[in-house]
Amino acid sequence: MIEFILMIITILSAILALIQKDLLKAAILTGFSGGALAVLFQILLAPDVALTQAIVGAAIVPVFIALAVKKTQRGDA
Amino acid sequence: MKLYDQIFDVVKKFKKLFSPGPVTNADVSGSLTAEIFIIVSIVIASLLLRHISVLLAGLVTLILAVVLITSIPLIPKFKIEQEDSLNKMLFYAIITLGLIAVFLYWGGLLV
Amino acid sequence: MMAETQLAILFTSIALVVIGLYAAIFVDNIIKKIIGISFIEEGANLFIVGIGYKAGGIVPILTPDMDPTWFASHASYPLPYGLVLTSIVIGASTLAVMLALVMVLYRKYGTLSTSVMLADTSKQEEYNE
Amino acid sequence: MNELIPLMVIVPMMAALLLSAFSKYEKFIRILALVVAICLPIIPLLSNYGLHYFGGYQPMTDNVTNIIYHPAITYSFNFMQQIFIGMIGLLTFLVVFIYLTKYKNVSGPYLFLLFMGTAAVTALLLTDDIFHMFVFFEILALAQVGIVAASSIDYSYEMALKYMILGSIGSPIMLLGIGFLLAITGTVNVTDIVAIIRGGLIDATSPVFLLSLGLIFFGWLYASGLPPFHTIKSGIYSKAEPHGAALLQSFTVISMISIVLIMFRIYSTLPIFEVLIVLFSVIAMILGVSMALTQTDFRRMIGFLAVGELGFIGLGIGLGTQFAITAGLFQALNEIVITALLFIGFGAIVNATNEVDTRKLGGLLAYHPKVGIMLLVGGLAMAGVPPLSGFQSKLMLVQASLSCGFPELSILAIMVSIATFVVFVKTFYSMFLSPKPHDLEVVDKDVPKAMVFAMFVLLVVIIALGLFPDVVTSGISNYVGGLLL
Repeated sequence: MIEFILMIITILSAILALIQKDLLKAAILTGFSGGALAVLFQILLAPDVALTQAIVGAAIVPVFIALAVKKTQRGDA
Repeated sequence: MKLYDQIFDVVKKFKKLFSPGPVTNADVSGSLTAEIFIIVSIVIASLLLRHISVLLAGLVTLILAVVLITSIPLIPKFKIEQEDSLNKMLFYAIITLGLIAVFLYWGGLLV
Repeated sequence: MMAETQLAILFTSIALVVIGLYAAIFVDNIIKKIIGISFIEEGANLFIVGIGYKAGGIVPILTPDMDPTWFASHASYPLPYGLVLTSIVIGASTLAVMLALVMVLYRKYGTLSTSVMLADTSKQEEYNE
Repeated sequence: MNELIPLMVIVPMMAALLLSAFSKYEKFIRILALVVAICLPIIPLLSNYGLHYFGGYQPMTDNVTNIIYHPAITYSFNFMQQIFIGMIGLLTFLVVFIYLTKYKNVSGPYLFLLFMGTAAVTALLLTDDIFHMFVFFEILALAQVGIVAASSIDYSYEMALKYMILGSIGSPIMLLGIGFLLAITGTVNVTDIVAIIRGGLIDATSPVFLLSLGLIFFGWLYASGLPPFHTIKSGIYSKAEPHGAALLQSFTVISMISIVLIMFRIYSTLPIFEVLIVLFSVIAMILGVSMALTQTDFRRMIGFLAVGELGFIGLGIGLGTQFAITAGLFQALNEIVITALLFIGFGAIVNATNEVDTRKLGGLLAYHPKVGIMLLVGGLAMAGVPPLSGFQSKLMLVQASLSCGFPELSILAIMVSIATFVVFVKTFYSMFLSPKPHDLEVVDKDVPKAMVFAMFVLLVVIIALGLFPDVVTSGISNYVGGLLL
């Protein structure tokens, strides 16, 4: 059951990230999506992939995007 | 007379194509060559359909020839569609992806 | 139950790919476009992990107390997992390079709009004047 | 000496890493880059043909079904790989040589990108593993973006970002296709996949198999710059430094043929595969050459011409007979050399005049006669004038399409050759022969000797291949015969 919830979280946060006006929120929602995917990988019997995805998808990618947003502009225009 | 005037206008339209900067003879004649080349090569390429059906090939070739010749100049249109704008390139890339997927899924075994 | 999970994985990954492709065409903001494109990568990764998944199986790590034949019939398929590891890292590095280029270009144009920043070169010359 | 096979990838890659790490020590990186660049064309010539299994995992035979499995990443090295790796090594040497002599301050990271790209295409040619192919395809894309972004030409960053965004759509799609293939065959080794398909263990008409073809094909379109990616491909050529562009186009050609050969081995049972390749090749030829005719920036023009010539390679492979594939591969080899010559030669003109618009140039033959003559020969070779190498391969292609029963394709190929000739003569006239405009200032300095040397070497290769095509074609023909079994 938990895997279905995780899938829904992944897709929903992906969609929400794309309709945000605030790019910082979009970055955080990307992290949500990546983190949910990491847990999903763990449930799908791939612990090594889950570890990598947890670091890359839930930490590094949002931080990169947030840094890019900080150096550019926050609003979606 | 309409077609004649249209052919005559082509050179003027090519001049506009190179508008910022001087327009040389070589550029306009190059564009004219490209115009003729595009029409002839598309018509010849459509002849390849004869491997599927001869009747289809004949029809398509005739229709294409008429449509292409009556809609000259083609080069400005082609050039606008193939400019460097990312949005256009992405659009065509994804359209192509969709066409390939659809063509293979539903028509993959027909050919 | 088992087939359901795999089908759901397939749908999720395809949904992620489609969301990404949608963002690539219709979203104008370049950072959002890049976020969307990273979803395509994630969708592909999820799909490949889904291939290796065996419902009701175990994690493919052979401990000394396991019987190898029992292990072979119960463990999920580890080859796709190895591929996904590489692919995740490649995706992150691609994203980093794209964001770095965006930061450089923002300094020049002062906007994140794709239709200004990445338009046709001849139109950009007019913009600069 | 089979041990040399992995070294062809490892040497440029190690060199790249060392150059990047020690980029502070100017003298060291100059010497290292030159030594490695000299080694690159020599290693494939010394190596023996054969297979290399990484980690030493030999193929295993299944006792029940008698099918051989390859657990290791396998590199296979044959005449085709030898000639192409030798050629890319020679080109890398020339490009690095030009770069080292042109600039006083050499940059380690830029050399890193050049060597990384070379390592990636070498691995693409050698590999027998479809995921390995994907990884190096991505590395190659990153290296290409770096080479474009590192140039000091206006709008190079924009072009690099566009290429990168399109690439990050193309490569996950290709990964999905590889995933589909993995899902139905359970392996990523190409030889195993081919054995499974030929053995009838999977249904070759299932939609999953067909879709995997479509998705990998899309990735291949991106890698090779066929439509719809021809605009971006010609764009990155025009925004890179001339020597960088010479290397970039060779990367494109080699990634095109190496991926298409892998696809050919897997999907040649499907007739639609060949239809798709011929379709996109014909579109590439028409669009590439007609766009080249209307350009005024000569770098962009050569870029579009290079894309149009790619159509010939695709045509040869799409026809699918032994003779046609041989012709396509020979055309690929010729195109690497000829387009590199053109890019380097036109780069020398940019160097001397700081002008890329053909309308503002003229009368350059009086200033740079050597470059002019060599460019003329290169352009004639590209258009397919005997006795140069382009003529031999195009003649083979025309014969191949005639003997396959497609006279339309022969006519198209000849027409594209003629249009290429028109493009070249038009540009050559307005740059070298027409009267010199008053406001054009030709910097009265010699073209760098390294550029003239590189052009001369490439010219010798063109003439040699044109006079003795059998040296290459007989070996390639044998290799292709092995593929078609």
